[in-house]
Amino acid sequence: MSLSSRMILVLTTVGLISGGFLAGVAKLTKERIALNIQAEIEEAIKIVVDDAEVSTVLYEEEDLVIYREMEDDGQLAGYAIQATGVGFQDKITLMFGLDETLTKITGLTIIDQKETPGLGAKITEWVAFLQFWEDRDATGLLTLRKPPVRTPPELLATEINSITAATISSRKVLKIVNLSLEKVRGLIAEGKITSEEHDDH
Amino acid sequence: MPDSEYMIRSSPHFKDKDSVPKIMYTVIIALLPAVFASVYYFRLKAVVLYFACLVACLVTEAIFLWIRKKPFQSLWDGSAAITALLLAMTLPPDLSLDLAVIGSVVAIAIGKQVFGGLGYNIFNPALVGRAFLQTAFPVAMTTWIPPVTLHVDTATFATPLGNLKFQDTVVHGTLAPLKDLFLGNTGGCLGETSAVALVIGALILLTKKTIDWRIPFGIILALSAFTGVFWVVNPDKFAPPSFHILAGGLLIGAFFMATDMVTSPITPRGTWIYALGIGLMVGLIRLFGGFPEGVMYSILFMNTIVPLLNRSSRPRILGERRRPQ
Amino acid sequence: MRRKTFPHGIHPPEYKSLTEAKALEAMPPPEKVSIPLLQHFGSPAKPLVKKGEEVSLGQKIGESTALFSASVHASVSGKVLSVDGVHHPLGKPIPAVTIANDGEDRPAPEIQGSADPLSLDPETICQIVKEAGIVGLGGAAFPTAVKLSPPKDKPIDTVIINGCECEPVLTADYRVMLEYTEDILRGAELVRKAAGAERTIIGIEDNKKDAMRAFLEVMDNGSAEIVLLKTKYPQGAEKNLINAILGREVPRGGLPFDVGVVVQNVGTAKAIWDAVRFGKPLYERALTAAGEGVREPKNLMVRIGTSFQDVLDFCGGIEDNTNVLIMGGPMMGLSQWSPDVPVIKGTSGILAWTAPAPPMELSCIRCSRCVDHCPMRLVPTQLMKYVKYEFLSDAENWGILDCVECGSCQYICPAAIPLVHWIRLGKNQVMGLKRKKSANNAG
Amino acid sequence: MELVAIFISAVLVQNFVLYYFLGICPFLGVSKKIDSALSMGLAVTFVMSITAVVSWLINNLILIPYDLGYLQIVSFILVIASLVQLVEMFIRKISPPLYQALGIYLPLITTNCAIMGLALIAALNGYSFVETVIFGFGSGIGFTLAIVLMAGIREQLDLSDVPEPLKGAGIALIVAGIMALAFNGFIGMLT
Amino acid sequence: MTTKTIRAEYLKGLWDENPVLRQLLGLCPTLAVTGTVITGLAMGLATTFVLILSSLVVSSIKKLIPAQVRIATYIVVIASFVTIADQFLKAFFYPISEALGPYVPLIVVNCIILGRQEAFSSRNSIGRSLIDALGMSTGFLLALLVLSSIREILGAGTFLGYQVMGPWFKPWIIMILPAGAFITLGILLGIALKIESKTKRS
Amino acid sequence: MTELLVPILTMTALGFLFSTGLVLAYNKLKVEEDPKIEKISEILPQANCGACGYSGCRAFAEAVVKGKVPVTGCPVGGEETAALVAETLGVDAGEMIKMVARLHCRGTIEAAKSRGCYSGIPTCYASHLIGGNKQCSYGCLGYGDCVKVCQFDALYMDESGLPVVREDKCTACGKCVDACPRNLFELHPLVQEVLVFCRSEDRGPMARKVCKAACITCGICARACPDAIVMENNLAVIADFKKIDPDRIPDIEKCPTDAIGRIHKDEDIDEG
Ligand SMILES: Cc1cc2nc3c(=O)[nH]c(=O)nc-3n(C[C@H](O)[C@H](O)[C@H](O)COP(=O)(O)O)c2cc1C
Ligand SMILES: Cc1cc2nc3c(=O)[nH]c(=O)nc-3n(C[C@H](O)[C@H](O)[C@H](O)COP(=O)(O)O)c2cc1C
Ligand SMILES: Cc1cc2nc3c(=O)[nH]c(=O)nc-3n(C[C@H](O)[C@H](O)[C@H](O)COP(=O)(O)O)c2cc1C
Ligand SMILES: Cc1cc2nc3c(=O)[nH]c(=O)nc-3n(C[C@H](O)[C@H](O)[C@H](O)CO)c2cc1C
Ligand code: SF4
Ligand code: SF4
Ligand code: SF4
Ligand code: SF4
Ligand code: FES
Repeated sequence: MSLSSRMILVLTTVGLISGGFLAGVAKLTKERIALNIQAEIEEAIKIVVDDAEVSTVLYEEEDLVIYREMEDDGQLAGYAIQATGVGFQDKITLMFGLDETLTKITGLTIIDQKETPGLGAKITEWVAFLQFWEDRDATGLLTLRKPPVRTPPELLATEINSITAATISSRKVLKIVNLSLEKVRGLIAEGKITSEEHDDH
Repeated sequence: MPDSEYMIRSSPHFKDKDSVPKIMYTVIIALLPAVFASVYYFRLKAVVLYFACLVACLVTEAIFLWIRKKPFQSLWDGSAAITALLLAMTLPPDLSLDLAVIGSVVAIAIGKQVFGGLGYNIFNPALVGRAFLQTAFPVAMTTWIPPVTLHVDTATFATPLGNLKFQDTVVHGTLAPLKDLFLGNTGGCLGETSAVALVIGALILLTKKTIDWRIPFGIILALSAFTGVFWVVNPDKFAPPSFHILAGGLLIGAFFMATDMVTSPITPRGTWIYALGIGLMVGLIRLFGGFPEGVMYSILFMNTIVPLLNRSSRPRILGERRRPQ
Repeated sequence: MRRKTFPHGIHPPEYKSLTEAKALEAMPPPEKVSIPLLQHFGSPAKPLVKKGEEVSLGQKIGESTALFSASVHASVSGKVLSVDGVHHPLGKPIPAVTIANDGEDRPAPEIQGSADPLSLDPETICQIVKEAGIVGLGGAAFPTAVKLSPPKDKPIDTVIINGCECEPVLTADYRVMLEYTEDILRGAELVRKAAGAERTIIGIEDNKKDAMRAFLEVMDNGSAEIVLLKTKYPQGAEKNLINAILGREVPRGGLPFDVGVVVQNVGTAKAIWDAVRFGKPLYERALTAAGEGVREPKNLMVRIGTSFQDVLDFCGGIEDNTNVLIMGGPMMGLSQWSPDVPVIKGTSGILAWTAPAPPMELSCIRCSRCVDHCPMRLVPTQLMKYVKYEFLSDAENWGILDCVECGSCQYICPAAIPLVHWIRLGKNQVMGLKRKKSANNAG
Repeated sequence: MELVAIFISAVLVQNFVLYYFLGICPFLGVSKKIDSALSMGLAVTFVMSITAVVSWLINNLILIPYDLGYLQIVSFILVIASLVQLVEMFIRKISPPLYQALGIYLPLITTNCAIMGLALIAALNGYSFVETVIFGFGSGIGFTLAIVLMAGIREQLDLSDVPEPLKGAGIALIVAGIMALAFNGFIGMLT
Repeated sequence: MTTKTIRAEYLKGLWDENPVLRQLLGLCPTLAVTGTVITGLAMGLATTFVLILSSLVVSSIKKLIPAQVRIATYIVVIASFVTIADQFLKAFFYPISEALGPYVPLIVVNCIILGRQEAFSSRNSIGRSLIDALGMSTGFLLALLVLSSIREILGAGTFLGYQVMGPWFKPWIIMILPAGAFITLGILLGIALKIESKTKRS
Repeated sequence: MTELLVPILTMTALGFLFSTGLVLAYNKLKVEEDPKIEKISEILPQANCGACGYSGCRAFAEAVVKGKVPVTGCPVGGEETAALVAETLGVDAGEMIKMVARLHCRGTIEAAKSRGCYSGIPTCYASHLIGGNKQCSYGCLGYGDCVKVCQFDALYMDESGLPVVREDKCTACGKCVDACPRNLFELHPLVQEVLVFCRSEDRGPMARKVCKAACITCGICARACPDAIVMENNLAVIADFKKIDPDRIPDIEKCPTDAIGRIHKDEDIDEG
């Protein structure tokens, strides 16, 4: 056999074997991986919308997904909004909840970010940042409180807390939320989503 | 024929009296007005910081000299003392001493000695120390206190540049007054606040020709031009060049840090590019970057380019054709 | 008059006041002279005399064999003691003719002047200059005849007479200008004729205004122009001088004739006049003996071959603690380990003083002072490092061969780095590599 | 504007070497001389640009439509390996001096994580075709910038008195660290 | 070629031919994933897995492969194992896999793995290749452990997530950033060389 | 089933495509190189010292294969390497004479007077440039430029101020020969016992004045062995060492300054 055909043969065979092999492995792990990803989103939703059990995608576009959340008894629990935007370094993906009337923010959590560890990355864990997102007014523009305060009552309803040394990241999160809220309001105005209960199917 | 005692050496047999320690001590003297100014504005805190940095730098330097078996006299050549002073002058007045010490050790060890000591370092040692601290302890490094002369009673306080960036002071018309910037009656790093004291020192260096005038001139020129364009187009949004020159670390950087001979180019053409580059980058960072102040990053960044500048900007030798080939 | 100058350079203390008022004194010929057959560089002349032979003053005792060497002449009359190696100011022993002076200064019969030198044609002038063994007295001792007959495709339009004497301490050229003003002018005229140039310019530093006045006094109209130059070192280096006076730049690796110029030292001009008018070969020259180690500093007319020791003795001897002995000026002079070396044609001064311990050498702080002062616009610190860390091709690319070893960089260096020594080392190594390469290519 | 931002970010902010730690081997290995660093940088830029194109095609035309995400690694690396070998043979043919200069580092590009990282990160970020190309090219330029600056510094360090144990990779890494600090100045400039 | 004892074959990877500290291989993952000990460990183990299995495969099929497609073949083999490791992590250790980001797939281009195939497995028996792979991966793991410990302790004051420094300690955030990684590794390399030259001399 | 088939097909197709591409390119772009070059390169000591006159071992390998240099061209590898190279090329190695570097100066600190106090760059070359630090203008300057260039640790500086060759380590690479600004090293066959240890061309009296160990041109050695030793430029020169009559060596060693003689006197055979 000539060298050339041997080269082709070997590589093709190796490709074949590895393709088959990998397909097998993928088959075994695929489901779990999908579950993992699913679980991550579900967990995020649970954090931002109390009592959410069943979610349906209401609206989807690049960088913005709106879920409607039901309690297990079928009552509307609220809405969860997954949004992506630029942060200090790179993209931030976050999830925040809206109450049934789409007028109040019920909570916020960060799904994915690449901010500076130790600095901007505090947006994922800083209690005085995350927990102070509850009960924010979602009808207008939110603003950042700087320097940060210690307890939620110190904030106005239209204010969110900042993080020392991560002011910029806090501001970016705020910006993402503000932008998505605007879009949501636009969608409501267009009638694409409504705050009242819908009878799907 | 007896062994002779005459000295055998290469010409020249005359030597100018200036020496490295003399240059270094001139710089230290030129720094003193700013040191005194900072002691006036920040009192004991300033004294303690200077002292901590000086001791830490000298001890680190001594340890390295000892390890590397180099002559101990060079401890007193003044370069480590300058590094200590300049590092201290670029620290927030309220910084705790352990951080100042860490910064000093890094400045001398990582900034200078790993490259072989005086004369060989690529980056400005004091700024390496500061950049390290800035990145390692960002909160402490951006916590400011007001000078005692301001008689304000706030726990936190912001620098004029910080306010410019985060509080939109131009829009609100609350930009710090130039007079305060000039005298140093504002928040900021120890040594950067008082423009007048720095200018006095700068004049000493310029008249003694210790520093290359092109560097401060080029930096200020580029920064003024850059910020000036934006200011002229939209004075309601952008601060005037005079503010940018007097605020923050620009003056200390332009006169005392960018001019560090070891880390600046050796050729005139390279020096111009270096200086203009620093000025431009300071403008970029202040106007569009993530940080309120960019002098440190600009100088460090241009430091990395210096070797290339040196290589590519060899002066035209007398008699060399103007355009090769 | 506006003072002209060149960019860069330094201004070291001049120390000229000690001797500038002292007229040139003819030093009595010593008992014994040793005249090296090689005066500066090139290959040694072929000896024409043997041990025991009688020679007369000005008699040719060594014949130049190669283009870049010059004949040598007896500087006293008397008997040849030996033709043998003697220590030489350049360091290596070199064959020399040692003559015992009979004190008679019997001139050689062949010495004959020309009554009307200015009517001679260029070739004859060149021939006489060559016969007289004249080399440049400005320091480099380049054979003058070679300079006066440049290649045909390089027409000369200007002769510059170099009266700068930019080296500190030395004042011999200054005295020559004051005392032999007319001879210099006439010699310059001969140079101009020989080189076929149109004009003659005399360049003088502004610390020697007396010399300028002297020239102006004796000058017949328009035979030469005088240019006053800023007192600055190395104003007298020919490439910088040409640049200062004419604004021309001698190309890299080139010579003044590439830009149509011939530069001659004032002493050389005088020697040319003496040779052509009186037939006097170059067997004596003016020099300054000074420095604080010399008890009675003087300007002297000294016979070639006189030992430094004799010169210094004539100047009252040297102080006991003298530890530096220099041939030439303090900036470019060569240090001597022994006063037992003869005065050669390139000896413009003999300096002795006590030097303090050299300052501790520190590492270069890249202050770029050397760059700012190098008259050749080189980057000495980079050259030094390239040599030190053995990047010779880089050193060559950065122009190490263009260095004229003026010493400005080392003078100004605050770190006291022996820059010139490094550069000389590098030049030698680069040249060595080049020679090897061309030898390889040839072979 | 978006494209310019991607480009500048790839060059200065999310620099492959100084931010992602990719391509460190050639970054240390071929940064001793400016000339060869430049050639290496350009070679990497070239390969990166092509890789960006090809990997995008594979990812978006084959892997995603057929839900074969798990074949990303194998298929990308195959593409890259073959490409680099082609480039290598090509350079060897047309410019032996260049080949000599890059020496053993050309094959190293194959196993250079910068190239593979480029394909993966571009896929991860879900860039469009044009964005991917700009990202690939910008990252290459960023790599070139870093390696050339490093080479300049190392040429200067050749003329220095660096302590013996730190000579070579040690000091180069420390310099890279300080360079990373200096490049920090650019962050936030685009967002 | 002198044949080493099995013990020596294993031990050489720990110091004499330590892939990171001595051979300067695989520096990219070394720098990228050592911000915390746990990611460093995970990376080390994943690499070990890939290295051992691909060494086995390569040394057993070495005779079949023509030289010209050697590298390509190795790469496919390695890539397959990397994919498996990646899928496994994604499926069972999702958070760690997220933290490691693209660096798990990048094991495929880790110079250590390909380097060992080229330099060792393609020329040696299966058993020997296995020992070599084990030694190398232990060496890699060790280097990662040292670097990540320094970085996590100084950078966060923790080790494997547990607080080890007192409350007085202010974490040096720079240590978990690129700059700290480079500088720490630079200094480690210097120390390694110094130790080496000391032991060589004595 | 498609779940398995698609990936398998994809991978197979990819493998096929790229291997074909590679094969095509390989055949088109292949650069011919003599495989012997690689082989010889591997045999060579990889010192890359340049002693062979080429820029490195690989360059030498190329030259050998092209027949530009004899197989014995690598002085470092010595006979062993030459034999291996010859075997690879299928030629005859021929005989190799073991050469070694020898110093032609005995001007120790004690014997040769110093010249002033040298203050400058402490290397021989730098010192030599400005006349040197010894009164003798030919002798060893003692700063060890030769020691610094020897890659094989075959030279060290003696307390007496002269470099000493370790015969067993010297590979005759010739680096020291090139490095010495005064040309004091020369390669000689190891077996050559008698050497001239002076390079001074000064005449007797001058030479004697500056160094106790200088050749003073007395001619005793030349008279002892006129066939082998001649006087040239005031210096004894061994024109052909093979002609030295072993019996006359004691006569040669009557040299009043020890400037000629055996390298190893019977008493001092300590080395390394
Ligand atoms: C290397 C480095 C990375 C940083 N990363 C972030 C970041 O990711 N997010 C952030 O908000 N601030 C970051 N900062 C700090 C900001 O630049 C800025 O100093 C800070 O946000 C100002 O906040 P403060 O006013 O609360 O001090 C970083 C600083 C440095 C030196
Ligand atoms: C640095 C330097 C300084 C010099 N200074 C003088 C000087 O002051 N006077 C002088 O006549 N020649 C000086 N020369 C020599 C001149 O360059 C030139 O060779 C000389 O004037 C030619 O004249 P000559 O051949 O008659 O000596 C100097 C050369 C150099 C390199
Ligand atoms: C190398 C050298 C050469 C000197 N030559 C002379 C000289 O020729 N004539 C003179 O008057 N002073 C000369 N001096 C100046 C004095 O030696 C010395 O500078 C003087 O004693 C004053 O000391 P200072 O160096 O502290 O100014 C020379 C100095 C140096 C360093
Ligand atoms: C004009 C001048 C400016 C200097 N600036 C600095 C500086 O900004 N930072 C520093 O660490 N050292 C500075 N030095 C001191 C010295 O050059 C520095 O320690 C060297 O970089 C160490 O090799 C300066 C020295 C001079 C003469
Ligand atoms: S480099 Fe040469 S020409 Fe320039 S100043 Fe130094 S000695 Fe003079
Ligand atoms: S003058 Fe001296 S210290 Fe300054 S750059 Fe030149 S060599 Fe360096
Ligand atoms: S032999 Fe030559 S190189 Fe060696 S020490 Fe003596 S003079 Fe220097
Ligand atoms: S440098 Fe000289 S002593 Fe050393 S191995 Fe080469 S020839 Fe022998
Ligand atoms: S591990 Fe990244 S290039 Fe080698």
